[in-house]
Amino acid sequence: MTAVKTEAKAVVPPVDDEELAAGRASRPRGKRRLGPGKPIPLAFLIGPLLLLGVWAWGSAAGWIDDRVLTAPWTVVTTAWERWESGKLGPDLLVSTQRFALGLLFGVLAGLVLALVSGLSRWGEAIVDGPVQIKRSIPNLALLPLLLLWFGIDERMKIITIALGVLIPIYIHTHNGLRSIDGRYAELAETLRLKPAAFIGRVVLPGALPGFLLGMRFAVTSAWLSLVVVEQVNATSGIGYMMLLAGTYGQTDVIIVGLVLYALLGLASDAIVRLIQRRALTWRRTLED
Amino acid sequence: MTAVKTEAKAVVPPVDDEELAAGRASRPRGKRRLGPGKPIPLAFLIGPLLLLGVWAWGSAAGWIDDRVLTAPWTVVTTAWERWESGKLGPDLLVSTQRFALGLLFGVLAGLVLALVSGLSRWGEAIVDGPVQIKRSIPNLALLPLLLLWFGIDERMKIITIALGVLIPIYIHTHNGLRSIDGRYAELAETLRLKPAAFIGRVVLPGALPGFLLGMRFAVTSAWLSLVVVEQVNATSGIGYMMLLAGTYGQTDVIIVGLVLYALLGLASDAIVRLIQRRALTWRRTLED
Amino acid sequence: EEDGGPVLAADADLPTTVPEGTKLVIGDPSQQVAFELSGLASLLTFDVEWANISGGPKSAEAFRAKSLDISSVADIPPIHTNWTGLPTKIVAAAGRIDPLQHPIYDLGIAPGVDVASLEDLAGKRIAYSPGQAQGALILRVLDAAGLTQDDVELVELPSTADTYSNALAGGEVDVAPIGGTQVKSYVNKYGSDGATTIPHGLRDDPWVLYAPVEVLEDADKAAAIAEYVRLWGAAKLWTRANRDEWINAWYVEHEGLSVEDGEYLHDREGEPDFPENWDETIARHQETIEIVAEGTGNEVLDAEDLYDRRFEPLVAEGIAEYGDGGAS
Amino acid sequence: MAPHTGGLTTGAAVRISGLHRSFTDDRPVLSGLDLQIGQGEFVALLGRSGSGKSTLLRALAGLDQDATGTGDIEVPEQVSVVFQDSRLLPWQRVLRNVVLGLTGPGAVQRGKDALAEVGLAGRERAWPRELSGGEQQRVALARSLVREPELLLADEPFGALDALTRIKMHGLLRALYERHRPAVLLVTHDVDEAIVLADRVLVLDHGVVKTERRIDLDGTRDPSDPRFAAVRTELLAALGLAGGVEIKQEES
Amino acid sequence: MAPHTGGLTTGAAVRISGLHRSFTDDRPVLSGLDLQIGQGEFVALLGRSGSGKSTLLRALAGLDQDATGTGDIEVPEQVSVVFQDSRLLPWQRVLRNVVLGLTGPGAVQRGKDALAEVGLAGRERAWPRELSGGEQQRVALARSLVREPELLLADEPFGALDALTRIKMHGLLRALYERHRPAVLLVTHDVDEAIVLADRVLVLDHGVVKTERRIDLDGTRDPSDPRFAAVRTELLAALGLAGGVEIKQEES
Ligand SMILES: Nc1ncnc2c1ncn2[C@@H]1O[C@H](COP(=O)(O)OP(=O)(O)OP(=O)(O)O)[C@@H](O)[C@H]1O
Ligand SMILES: Nc1ncnc2c1ncn2[C@@H]1O[C@H](COP(=O)(O)OP(=O)(O)OP(=O)(O)O)[C@@H](O)[C@H]1O
Ligand SMILES: [Mg+2]
Ligand SMILES: [Mg+2]
Repeated sequence: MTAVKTEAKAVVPPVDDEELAAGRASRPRGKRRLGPGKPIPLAFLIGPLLLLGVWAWGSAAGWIDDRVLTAPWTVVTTAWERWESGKLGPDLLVSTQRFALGLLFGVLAGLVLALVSGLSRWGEAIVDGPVQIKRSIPNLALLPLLLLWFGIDERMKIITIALGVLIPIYIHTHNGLRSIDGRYAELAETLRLKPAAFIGRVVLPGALPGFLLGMRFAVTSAWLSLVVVEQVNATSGIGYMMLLAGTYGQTDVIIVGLVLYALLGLASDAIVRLIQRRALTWRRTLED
Repeated sequence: MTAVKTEAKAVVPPVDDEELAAGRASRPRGKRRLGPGKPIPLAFLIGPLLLLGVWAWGSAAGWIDDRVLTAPWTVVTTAWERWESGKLGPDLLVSTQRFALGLLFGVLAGLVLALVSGLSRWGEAIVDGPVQIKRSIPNLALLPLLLLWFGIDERMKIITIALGVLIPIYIHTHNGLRSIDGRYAELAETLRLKPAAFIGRVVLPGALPGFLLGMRFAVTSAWLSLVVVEQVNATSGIGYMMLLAGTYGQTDVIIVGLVLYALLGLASDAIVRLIQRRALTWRRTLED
Repeated sequence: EEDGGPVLAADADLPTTVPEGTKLVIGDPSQQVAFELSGLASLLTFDVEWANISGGPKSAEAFRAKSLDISSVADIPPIHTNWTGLPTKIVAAAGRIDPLQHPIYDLGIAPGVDVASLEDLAGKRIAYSPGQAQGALILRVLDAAGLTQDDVELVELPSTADTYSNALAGGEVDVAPIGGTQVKSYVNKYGSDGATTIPHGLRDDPWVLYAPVEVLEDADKAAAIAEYVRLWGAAKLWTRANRDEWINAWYVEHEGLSVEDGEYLHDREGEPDFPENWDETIARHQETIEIVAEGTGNEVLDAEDLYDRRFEPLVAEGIAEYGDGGAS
Repeated sequence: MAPHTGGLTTGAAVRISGLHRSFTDDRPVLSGLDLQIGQGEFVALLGRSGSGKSTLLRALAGLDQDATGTGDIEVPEQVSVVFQDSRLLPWQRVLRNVVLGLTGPGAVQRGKDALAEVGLAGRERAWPRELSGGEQQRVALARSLVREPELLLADEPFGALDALTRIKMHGLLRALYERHRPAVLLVTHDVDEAIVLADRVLVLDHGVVKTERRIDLDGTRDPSDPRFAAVRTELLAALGLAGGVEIKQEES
Repeated sequence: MAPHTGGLTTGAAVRISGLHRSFTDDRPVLSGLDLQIGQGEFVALLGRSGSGKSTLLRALAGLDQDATGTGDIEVPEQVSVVFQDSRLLPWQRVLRNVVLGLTGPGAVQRGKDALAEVGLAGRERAWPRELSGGEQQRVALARSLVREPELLLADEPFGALDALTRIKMHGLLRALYERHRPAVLLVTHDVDEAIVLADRVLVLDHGVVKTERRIDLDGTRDPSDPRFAAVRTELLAALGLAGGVEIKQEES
């Protein structure tokens, strides 16, 4: 039997091997057999890099048709050229602004609606149906109505993004809130918590995991909304850039746009996951 | 003081009122002060009906422009005409088939990926990035690539729907799985559960709430994918119907489509929520 | 929307002055650049708001939303708007000199498919996007080739981005209408595989300005539209006369193309033609209507009703006054 | 069956009459329970596992929406509950859990003092999951110490504590009791604890209060006192242990 | 400091040497603990709340990834743990919780029998949240009864039980012990319980085993036996209670 020293300072020497046969085992400290195990450093890069590798290799080897999926290096060159010529920067900036404003308003609205609907059955009766309907109908088909109500300028774009963001925030926060263990509500009741304290100390922190998952969907949804809103009366933005490249069939620019979307999506998602990890230290889950 | 009888059979008569002044109260059984309170019967109808009411009233009163948002009765007539003329029925049937197949494959793939990525760090490193990238990229922009890889026939449509369904299933199941209380993993470990038993008894049931929330997004996403896939080599389906109506600007048909989407979305969502309620009886949450 | 001006009957004369404070939202992006560069924009006496909206579906949506007053499209969208309860009228019409030499679209032929003339289309799979200009073109091409929809296989496919090039190259369809730079890049990319294009031999050059009847009934806006239409042709001519400046400002700066692509497109476009008399234009439009109506199962409209002939002389007047020299 | 407190206290803080509660159709948990607790009276509740002690407490706290039943309940406005599980909010640090719902400038200081009293000074910023079982229970106790309820319902608040800590906590509970004189209903499995702390001990059985014993030992309550032992024997018998604590080790 | 079991059993089932564990930098929980448990030996572990009993058990079960530290641990392959919280899977019904991970045709029947033994016959299909605190604890106990571990680690398995039920459960645990003769490490706060059940009682203090007492009472272990009382007094003293259980009620 080999006694596994959990660290170097072990005092007692390993015991003889016979006992191993007796079916005994020594356990290294805290090694999990089930569950995902210890995080791999920088693991989140592996998948995307692998994908990039396949793409690069396929392009180089020729079994990815460059005419359909431009090679990575061409994409980098194209992106760099557009950046140099001062086209990409402003597009990104404008899109980021729309993203940020839409996200802000969408998150606020989603949170308020989720609280109203989560904490009152009447609120739910009124709010929930319309939100479900909104999320069931295609954004593209909604555009004419949005145009009508909010015009064709910036306001309409931000409202449309916000409406897209609102959905996952609402659903996840509502679901998170309703999933809070009833025992904590009992506790709050016996402590005679005021509604404000109940919301601040029990409901919001309890719904936080749900909300943060919603945020992960909200950020990508906000970027994706750009594709739709920047089709309308936009003269800049990455959605517009892709639209334009589409009409002229500039495959390389389209792929630049896709890569940009991927990067923005990955980055926003990573930020939310970082916040998730920070904000949920009170939990000990399979993740840890 | 009024003693509240918790039911009719109460034995002891109410006590005199003086004691009320002494700051005492009698509690009715189980009435919650905090939290959402008792469900309202048929509450889920209230919001949509309200919306319908506003729509009908606005159309009748004339402040909703009939050319932008067709009046409800016109929509009903149009829908009926299309149904009568045998156009709507087949469209619905074809779309429903695509929906069902796409949903099936998407859910299976999403589950498998979530398990692989949730239970192994290496699995996560490889699977997670590509899935995040997929969800960051606009479906519409992906269409040319999907065309290229899967052709333009039925297969490509179902794969595209499945890819859309996969995302919420994967993310939610993965998140739900990783959110399982670490104490249950410890338990599983000390009970020396085999991996299969661990997955079947701990992981899947523990991730079920997350999975079901994912399903709510998956069903709507599957319907919405129809808008994109039925643009390609389709001659029927409600997405195709909307597309056609959109390019021709047939407002009334578009609205029929939107209403159809809303109904299908609401119905699918309601079914998932029913399953949710059934499958999660072991919980006592704010919902109950 | 802000308060409209006085009501103008459809047959009343166009007002000649534009009242103070009249505003027009114009969806005509390339003309915006032309107006601004040529200085013609400074001659407009009303408040102009340029919207980056063009093409049939988007302009119709914006018309419905009352966010747009006038827009520039091909000849198909006005037909559809009138079919779908959004009455519009054409207030300016243009074409190309030598249109068959300067088509907007060509027919892309997939590698390995043997199509040399329109007659060869029989039995082929053809990409068809109903409602879009390319879709209407296909219907007209079939008509010209003496084929019906049953003689070919129409594959419904949206013509977004380079979908058609990809569908051709991937062998999903045999024939697809492709336009603009796509023609060039398609042959460049897949020519080595045997990809070709053939001309369809039809006029696809009609280009119009159209506006909702509702807008034209507003006397103030009608006056503003008249003013815009008057300068419209002159602005277009200016772009032809100032080739390099135009290519740089529009294709390169605005649309993000290379100079080379810009030149290609500019030359492909050919010289514009602004008919002083619309009779012939309307007659050709009538033919188009009939073919499209048959293909889509709609009633046949009278093309005459689509045009507001009060505006007929205006473009020529403008060209007479300003030529291709802009405002200078 | 239904015991009534005599004139010891000026009025009843808790009155329960004819309380029926059941979760399933076949087997009621409480079946016609009557109970009065005087103002400022300290009552201990004994009973077999599953006899309905927690159900009774939850009914008093108004938390029995899972159950069906009838009966009248009167309780004071200010009720404080120590749950059988310590029920700390996992997402609030220990101090926040203690001062939950308290307002006013002194709240945090009072919370810190209460934590110090239960022997957890310096652990204010720990997360609940970082505490040992007994420590969690003491935080729950601290949470009820910083409040001034008219009725304190405590469901086995000392179950996870060792002998010494338990005695200290007894002292704290008594101190709280002396300070504000709330009515107390304490569920415990430790008969000695019940005798040491309470004015009256009840034994719950088959849904009603089967046995009731006023503790009239004076001053110091010493388990080695024969009168103490007599009470203990009596209560253990009521709990079904005929001859006191006895076990034959080799019996099985 | 480090106690070694004599030749009572043939070999050591558990060997711990120089075990250090700490969660925070400043205060180690275990600091150089040495311990051997013989095969088939029944050891009880006493200690103040927060003294590190659960930490030690978790280290033996290999569940201490939260902690840092050094030391050698050897345990048998088959270890069964009764956690301090009963730790039932909330999404599995009671019977499923008991037979979790068991395979073979007899598993379900064995689970039912075990449930019946802990007095929960008929509750097989209840959800864990529908059980009283003591019932949950008994399910956790039943879960360990249906297994045949070489080492049983039990963290206060009887804490929420009343006196009679507790005695019954003692009997069950002894029966399991007699049947398979696993090594047992039982954490408890009840000194009498430790003396009644164990071969040896340890007191954990300041991170090491401070006191160790072999229980050599023969046959029936009767708390009223003066030798029993002597052991009790000795252990209580080790726990910091000089004169046995004593409390001045009016003191505060
Ligand atoms: N939500 C519930 N659904 C069904 N049965 C329940 C529920 N809650 C409690 N019970 C049952 O009611 C009975 C009384 O439970 P209660 O919790 O009051 O017991 P208790 O006296 O507190 O026991 P313990 O000392 O073990 O905590 C038990 O048999 C329990 O299984
Ligand atoms: N995850 C953790 N993080 C930080 N500190 C911890 C953690 N787990 C335990 N501790 C601390 O380590 C000490 C020992 O805890 P342990 O659970 O071993 O005590 P115990 O002897 O079992 O006490 P009890 O009888 O109250 O259960 C306690 O002070 C506790 O607060
Ligand atoms: Mg209880
Ligand atoms: Mg412990």
